[in-house]
This record gives sequence, structure tokens and C-alpha cells, in this order.
Amino acid sequence: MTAIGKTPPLLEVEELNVTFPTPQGAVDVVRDLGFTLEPGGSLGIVGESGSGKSMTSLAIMGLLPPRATMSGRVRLAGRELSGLTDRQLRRVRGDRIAMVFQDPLSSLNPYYTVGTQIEEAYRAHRQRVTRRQARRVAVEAMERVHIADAARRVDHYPHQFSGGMRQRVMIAMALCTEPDLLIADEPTTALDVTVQAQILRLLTEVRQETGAGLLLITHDLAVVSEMTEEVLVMRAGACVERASAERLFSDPRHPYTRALLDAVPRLDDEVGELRTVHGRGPSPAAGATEGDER
Amino acid sequence: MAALPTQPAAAQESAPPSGAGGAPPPPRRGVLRALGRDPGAVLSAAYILLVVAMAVFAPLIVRMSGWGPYEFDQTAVNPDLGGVPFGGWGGAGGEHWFGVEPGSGRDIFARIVYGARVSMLIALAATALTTLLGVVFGLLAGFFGGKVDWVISRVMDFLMAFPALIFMIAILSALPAGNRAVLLVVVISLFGWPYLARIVRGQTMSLARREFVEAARASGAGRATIVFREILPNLRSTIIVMTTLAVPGYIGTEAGLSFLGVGVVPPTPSWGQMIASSVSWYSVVPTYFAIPGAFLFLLVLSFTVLGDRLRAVLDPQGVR
Amino acid sequence: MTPAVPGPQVLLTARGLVKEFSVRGQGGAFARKRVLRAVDGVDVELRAGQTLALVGESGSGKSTTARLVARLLEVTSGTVEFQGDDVTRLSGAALHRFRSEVQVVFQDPYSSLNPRHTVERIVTAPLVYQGRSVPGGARAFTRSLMERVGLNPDHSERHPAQFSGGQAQRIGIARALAVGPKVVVCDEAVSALDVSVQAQVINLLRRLQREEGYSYLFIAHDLAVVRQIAHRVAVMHQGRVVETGDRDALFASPAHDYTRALLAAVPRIRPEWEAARRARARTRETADGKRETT
Amino acid sequence: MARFLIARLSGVVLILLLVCLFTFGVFFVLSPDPAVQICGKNCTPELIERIRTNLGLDEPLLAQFFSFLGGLFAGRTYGVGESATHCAAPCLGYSFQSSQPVWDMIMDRLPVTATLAVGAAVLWLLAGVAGGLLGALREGTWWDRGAMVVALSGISVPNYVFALVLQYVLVVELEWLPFPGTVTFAEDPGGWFQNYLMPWIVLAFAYASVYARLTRANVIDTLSENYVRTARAKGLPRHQVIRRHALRPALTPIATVFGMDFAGLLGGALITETVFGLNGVGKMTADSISRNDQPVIMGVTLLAAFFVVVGNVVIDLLYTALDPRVRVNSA
Repeated sequence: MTAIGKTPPLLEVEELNVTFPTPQGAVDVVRDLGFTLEPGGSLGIVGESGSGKSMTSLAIMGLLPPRATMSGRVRLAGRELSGLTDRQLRRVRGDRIAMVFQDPLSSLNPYYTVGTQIEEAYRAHRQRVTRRQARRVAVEAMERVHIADAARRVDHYPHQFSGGMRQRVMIAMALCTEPDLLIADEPTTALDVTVQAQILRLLTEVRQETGAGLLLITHDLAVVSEMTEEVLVMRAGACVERASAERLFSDPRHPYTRALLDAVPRLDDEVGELRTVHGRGPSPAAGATEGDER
Repeated sequence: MAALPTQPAAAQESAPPSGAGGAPPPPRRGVLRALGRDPGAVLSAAYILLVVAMAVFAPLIVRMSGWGPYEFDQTAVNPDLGGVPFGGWGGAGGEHWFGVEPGSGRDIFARIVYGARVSMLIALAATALTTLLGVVFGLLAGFFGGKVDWVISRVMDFLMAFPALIFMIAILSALPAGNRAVLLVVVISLFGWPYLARIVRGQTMSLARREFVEAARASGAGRATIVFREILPNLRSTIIVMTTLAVPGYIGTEAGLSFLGVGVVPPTPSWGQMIASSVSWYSVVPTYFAIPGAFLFLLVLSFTVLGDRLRAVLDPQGVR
Repeated sequence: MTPAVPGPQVLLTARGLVKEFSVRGQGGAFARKRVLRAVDGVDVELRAGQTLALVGESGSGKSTTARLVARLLEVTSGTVEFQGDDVTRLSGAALHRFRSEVQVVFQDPYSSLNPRHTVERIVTAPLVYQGRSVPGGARAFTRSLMERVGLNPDHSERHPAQFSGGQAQRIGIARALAVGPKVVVCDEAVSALDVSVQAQVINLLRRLQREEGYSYLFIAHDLAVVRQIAHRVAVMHQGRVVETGDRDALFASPAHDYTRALLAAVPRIRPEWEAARRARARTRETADGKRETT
Repeated sequence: MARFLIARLSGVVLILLLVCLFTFGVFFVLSPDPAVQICGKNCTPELIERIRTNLGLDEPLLAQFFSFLGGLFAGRTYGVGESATHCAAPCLGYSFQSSQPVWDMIMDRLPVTATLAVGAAVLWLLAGVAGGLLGALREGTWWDRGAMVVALSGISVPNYVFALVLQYVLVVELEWLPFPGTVTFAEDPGGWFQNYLMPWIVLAFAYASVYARLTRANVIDTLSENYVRTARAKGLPRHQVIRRHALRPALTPIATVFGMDFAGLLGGALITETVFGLNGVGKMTADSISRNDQPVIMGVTLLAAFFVVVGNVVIDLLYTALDPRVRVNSA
């Protein structure tokens, strides 16, 4: 529980469980997951396909598909979220917590200009905003994420932007309400390595500028090591190890973490026979095929 | 003119195919078991089997019921009341199970049974022909693309641009009445195949882009081998769903054409024709209209429901 | 494993490869046609028993180059020679012979295996397509191949969807080996796999090369993976090879700016953490070693 | 943009030409000797000869086709000397039965067919899209299953059966509606509305069923799109997420299907008009079938095909306006 007098953690997740009905019976996609994130802090949740990391982020945002069931508590800055009605939760979503998704192409609505979609995020949480004001906020947000010629490009459609540019639009959309927490679910997986580097730099820059906390979901251990102070390793829906990045990467305790780190191909030198991960596969339904849920 | 379903229902609703059947084929047992648990599918299949049995064993059934479809039983109709059948319910009773046609006095039950034969034969023949044409042209256009695709697509656009119903009527009314059934099948299929071809073309195009086709080509497979060994098996579910949904469309079309008097030539019975001739009597002898109407509606409904359930089991994300 | 001796004889060479695609502008059949040059004068040299990696970002032309070499695409200009013979315009029986010498493994395990075929049909297909008999009967042949790639031979009657991503990719590899090729073109063969499974498949490819002498033309965007498997590396950018060299030389001191930028952009686990982790791992192993001998 | 229009228009002209050729081929090549049919009952060989020369039926087929085509654009004169009659463009010839110009016959009846088509279209769009939308938003509930059962029967029931049942129930049994007669809007708007109510319902029922299933499938697909999840992540209220982000992508493809169906209806709803005795293009066609009045059937076929082809072009232009990705002039 929050210590008296101390400001409450930005995000507290306790005993989070998510189950999914499948033809072969219910599958626990997230099992008894708990962690906290201090204001302005950053936590990387890393795991392979089917480890339940994306489901965790969706559960926190209350965006689970209708069929899924969730239990446990989620608190944002001391305020209980899991008990809220959808209407109350909506006031938090997109305002206090903003999210960036993996596939920039399909995460933006092809029928509307990027400007309209950014304005929409802003107007959803600010009353009595004139169209001109909202548009100015959209252009500013685009400039903040270094989109050249923002004033003109605000009226372009998503299909007129490259993958990297579209991801910048997503980040601009998340920023325009000055959220306290930014959740990024595999933000750079679909991007080329040079573009990924730019987007990761942008995320770091944005965090320094706004002081927002970052919850980064990814399968890429190298990305996590560069981006977040804390790391949580997930496997088959559960947390196998949580530590500061330094401690986890230099002294991994759990055998799965060790095997995972051994399996990561490195740039600097030849690795002998890559030690492979033994025992159960990463996904909860052990025999299930590794879907590409990564 | 969708009121008369010239286009099979599935074709009209098909959203752009969202990707070929990627999932493995549900084993035949699985499919039958899934359908077996579904009351809608079971009832539909039962009714279809009943109608098929009626069509196949028509001569036997008619011998049992006592009256052939072409025999006039003047004793059953009351001449001074303008030929209204004696007794209630359009004269239905021991002698004539479903009653008799007002005026001519022909046994309705026998005509329903023989009518089943006509509509099933024509509908199944038309479905077979359109499926054949649809799959062949769909495969050609989808797999080869380029000029072949352009030509076939323009022919399909042309045929689909046509008000099929009016044109079928025009052709049928212009041509001599000889072996009308074959002509009906040909004309219906002429306008029906593009709807199947369009869906097969879409699915073939997305399959042809899949890497397992490229892998086959990399192993030296010729075009024909790729089409028949690699692509066709993946179209099986789609084709099964398409044909099941095409049958009701064609049953409706045959009945509609007969209703308009250009379908099956009397005295060969057809449900559509019976309904047409029942129009003038429908307030006096409602059963004469209700019986063929019900049989027709239930048959079309059964095939549509069966097709819908098959689609849900076989090809969930394929043809919508 | 850098070859000190002048190196085994050259198996496959390509000179001045060019591939142009005509991209139809929007607006139906009469729109103006734009010509896109995906591959713009590329030379490739693959030596027996070695792996040449073509690395680059999306749109660099690496996959197109591989398809040109494997004769899956017609060359706009340039030549492809295999064991000294010009195979650029080959057709008929000669092309068939070439097909049995050069095989391809694709990126997406599920898209590259026909969902309706069993493993046996998939693996024996290349022989059937080339009109060759299956030595020792389909069942036995399939079982032995499956063992060679580390799959359970009892599963030869299953369909691809019943396997995990890593296992499905092994089927793809088995299919490539069925005709006893000299060259295997791996087009992003491990990109779609999770880290742990990726390591297993890389190990498999290296073992097969060591034991059975295959040459690989390895297409990848992940430089770390290339580091683990390639002998020589060709870096491609916008349809051209900007730099070629032996792996260690190229990674240690990249000559071309683009290569440098690419290497710099790849996220890395901090070297000091990595060194600390390996040091601890070694002390643990020596400790285990001592305990076993006492 | 101009290049796109030229491409489309040339396609339209090509298809219309083919339609003319195809129609002409069926009527003048396949059908029995038109001259015999024209002269009707008290027919003499000389009369047939005169008709044949009068209608130019003795000329070679190709010449006949070109004069037929010429007639469409520039009008055509039949016969020679004082008995020559000029049929103004677009000339579709004269009816065998009433020897009225076919074009005028169609134009007189087009308003009835158009009224039927528009009324039915409004009904089936409202019922179909609304039904499909509710079915999708309440997927799996009793409402969804109920709506889909009705839709299934809507697709299956042949419209003449439904028409007769409806007429029997509403007119004969319940007497809510009068027996359909010919009532003009000016005289008695109430009566006019009642006259069209049943035909609208009958015609709309099958279409509404198809549109309900199509809408439901499209909306369900769209709701699983990533950009809808983004909209929810932005904290938009549920109704705004659906109205702005799900509806437009789901309904755009339906606009194209609607274009095709509505254009098809302008050629006349043969059966509905016949059953309800509405004197539209459809009923005229049905009557001319039984009387084997070839020019009328042919004229209606041409016009109906024209509506469908033009409808296609309108839909393509509409689609570029609706879907920015398809917009031709965008950079």
C-alpha cells in the first residue's frame, strides 16, 4: 500500500489476472502479475510471443476484447482504475494515460486526415475547444515530434506518410493531452533499424520534456536495455524476474532470463553454440503454437 | 433485380475476400459433427433430403398417392361454382392429399412432387455449370493476371452490367420452346457464373501471392501443377460454401421465370408456375397458393441456412 | 571461422544485376507508368560451403536480388552464373537441374507451407515437381529428413498449423534439403521467429552447413543475426551494394557511411553489463565443473 | 483526373455497344420472323412483304444493326414516301401491339418504377443498415440472432410469394389497406401512399435482408480494426468511436453495392409491379413478354443496361470521393 506522506506511485498493478476463452477451454493469459512504476519512471516489460505482455498493457487501459475477463487492481497515482465504470475510465484514457501501438499503418484511420485524428484526442478531454484551437494544438504536437512542414502535412491522410512518420503521428497524438503515463506496445517492431533508432530517441526526448512515465512492451532485450531503468521479464503470462536494468542484464537470476540473454545474437563478437532456452515454451498454453502475438 | 434472386445470395454479400483459408481443413468428421449439433443445419438438411427423395422417387410416390401430375379429375371440382374444388382446404383429403387445382382438377400433391424434380434438376445443373465456369475463369483470371485477367474481368463486368432477369426473359421468350429445361440452365448459368468467378478470382489472387506458391515455383513446379496441387485444395472450402449458397439462388430464379411464364413449359409442373396460376384463386382457394409457396420458401431457406452454417464451420474468414 | 586460405571455389556469381518494376500510377489502365529500379547493378559471389549475407533495410532490394539469383524473377539485365554456366535465361530441363541445385527457405513459416498439405507432401514436393523419384519411399524419406532438422518424425502426417513457428520453419528447411541442393537461399528465414527459437534455427543452419557443406545466400535486416551466421557480408541500400567484406572486418571497421549508420542504429545491450554477465556465467560453470569432478 | 475519366467513359461506351450488339443479336437473329409477328391475325404475304421493306428487315443484318444504332442517336425514318414516319432519337422502334414509339411508352411509365425504386431503397437502407448495425453492436444477443433469422428468411422468400401473402393478410383478412388500384399522387396522396406501401415493403424485404447481413459483417470486421482500438485508447465515448471510426469504413463498401442494386431497379421491378398491378416499366415488360412484343422488351433491356452501366461509373466516382486512399488526384 502507499506509504503515508509519500506521493503515491504513478502506476500500481496488483494480482492482475486475464483469462481468454478458447475452444480448448479458458487460457490464463496473465497470471498474478504485480508491479509498480514511480512517477516519471520507466519500466520495460519483455517477453516472447504469447508471454502476455501486450494483454497486460491492454488490461491496464481497459481495452481488453469483450470476451476476455480480468481481475486484480490497477491504480494510477493512487486512484483505483479497475473499479471505474467505462464512462469514468474513458476520462482517464487518452488524458492521463496515452498509448502507442505496434503497427503504425493500421493504427490510424485511413478515412481521416492525421490532423483530425490528433485534434480528436485533444478535444475528447478538453471542453469548449474551438476547431481553430484544436488544429493549432495538432500542428504543434506534430512539430514537437519533428514532422517537417507540419502546417501543411496536418491535412494529409495516413497513407501519405511512411511507417516512421506515422509512428511520430501516434506519439504526437498521445502527447497532446500531456499524459502522466505513456504505454508503448512494441512501438518500433514494424520499423527499420535506422527509423527505430530515431523513434526511440524521440520517446526518450519526450519523456525528459514532459516528465511522463514510460511503460515499454517489447520482445527486443537490446531495446529495453537502452530505454528503461527497470525491466520485468514475462513468460507464459507470469513475471519470472523483475529488477533494475543494470542488475538484470549484468546478473540475471532466473534460468529463463539467463537462457534468453544467451540466445540474443550480439553484434560485438562471435558467440559459440547459442545456448537455447529449455523446458516449456514462452506461451501459457505450453503446447500451443507460438502465435505472432509478440 | 435482386427481388428475384438471380445473383446467388453469397455473391451479393461477399465483402472483399479477406485472405485465403489459411487454417488447415477441419477434418471431414469435425465438419459433420459441428453441423450435427446445429439444429438449424439439421432441419435444413432433413428438408433438403425430403425434397431430393421426392424428386428422385416421384413416379413411385405418385403411384402410391393415386393420381399422376397430368391426370384431370373433373369429379373433384364443382363445375357450377367455376371449378372450385369440393370440400374444404381446396379438396384435400384421402383421394387428393393436398387437394386439387381449381378448374383443371389436377392432383396438387403429384404436381408438387414432380415440381420438386424440375426445380432441383435445373437448380443443381445450373449450380454445377456456374461452379465449373466460375472456378475455371476465376482461377485463370486470379492466377495469370495481366491481359488474361483484364479480358475475363471485362466479360464479367459486361455480364454483371446486364439486367439479368429481363434479358433471360427476352432470350427465353425469343427462342423456341423446345427442351426448355436445358435452355433455362444455360441462360441462368450464363448470367450466374461471374458472381462465383469474382470470388474465386479474389481468393486465387491472394493465394498466388503466398510464399508456398513461390516455393513450389522455386522447386520447378509448372503452372498447371501449382494451380491444381497447391492452389485448388485451398479453395475447396470456399467452393463448397459458394455452391451451397448458389443452389437457393437458382431455385428462386427457375421458379421466378416460371412464374413469369417463360420458365418451364406447361404441362410440366413447376412450383413457380403453380404459384402463378394460383394468383387468380388465392382468396378463394388459398391452399392452392400456400402449398407450392411454402415448399418453395422452405427449400430456398434450407439451402441458405445450410450454406450459412457451412460457411461458419468451413471458411470462417473467407467468403463473408 | 574466417577462412584464412584463399577460400573454396566460387559456386554462384551474379554480375550487374538490374531489376525494374513498372508501377502503374493510380487511375486505371491508361495512367502514366512509373519505372521503379529495385535492383541497380548488383554483383554477388557465393563460395562453396560459405554463407554470404545480403543485409539492408526494407526497400534496399535484398529480397529482389535473392529472387533474381534463385531465378524466381526474370532479370531486367545482368547475368547469373552457377558453377560456371550461365543460368540467366535457362529454361526447361536445364532450369530443372538448376532448381535441384538451388533451393529457397522463406520468411513466414505459415505462409510458405501449404496449409492443406501434410509434412510428407510438402517435403517430397520438390522431388515430385522435378519428376524425380523419392529415394526409399515418401514415408521413410520424410522421417529421415525430419530427424536431420530436429523434428519428431512421427509427425509426418500433420498439417503446418499444428506446429510452432520454429518447427514450421524447420519443415521449410527440410523441404529445401529434399533435392540435395548446393545453395540454399534463406530469405529472412529467422526474422519471424522469437529470440529463443531463432537461436535454435541458426544453430541448425550452421550445423547443416558444417556437416553437409551447403552454401547459404542469407537475406536479413537484423545485423546481429548476420553476425552469428555469415562468412561474408554485402550491405545493400536503395538497390545497390554499398560495401562487401568479410564479416569480422566489416563489423569491426565499416568503410561506408551507410554501414556505419546502420551499425550505430542497432540497439545494443550495454557492453559493461554484458561483460559482467558473462564473467558471472563463467565463474558458475567453473564452479559447477569443480563440483562435478570432486 | 481527366485520364481517369477518359478510361472509365471509354469502358462505358464499350460495354453499351456490346449490350446493343448482344440485344440486337438475340432479337433479330434468334427470334422468329418479326414481320410475321407484326402483321398479326389477318395477314397476307403482300402485307408481310410491305412490312419487311418498311422496317428494313430485308437489308443485310449488319446494315440493320447500324440503322438500329443510328436510330438510337439520330432518330430513324421508317418506310418511304408519304407513309414514312420519323421516329425521333433515341428511337427504339415501335411496339408490335400498340405501334406506339417504345421510348415514349417507357418514359410514361418510368415515374411509377422510379417511385417504387426510391421508396423501396429508402426502406431497405434504413431497415438493412440499422438492423445490421444493431446486430453487430449486440453480437450474439437474442436481438442479433432474431434479426439474422429474419434476414435469412428475407433472402429465401421469393418476392411474389411474400407479395401474395402480404396482400392476402393486409387486404383480404385485415382490410388495413385497400386493394391496389391506380391512384395518382395529386388526386389522393393518402391513397397513393397506401397503394405503394405494400410494393415498397415487398421489394425492400429481400434487399434489406442482404444489406443487414452485409452491414453486420462489415461492422464486426471494422470493430476489430486497430484504428478502432486507437480511438478507444484516446478515450473517445463509445458512440463517437462507432459513429466516426467504425461506421464510415464499414458503410463505404455498402454504398457501392447500393449503387448497383438501385440502378438495376430502374429497369423495372417486373414481378412486384405485376403482382401489385403498378403500371411501371416492369409491368409493361412482363405484359409484352406474354404478347411477344419484342421491340418493347428490347428497349427496356437497353435502358436497364444503360442505367446499370452509368450507375457503375457514378459509384467509381463516388468511391474516390469517399475513400481518400483511392483518390486519384491526391499526391
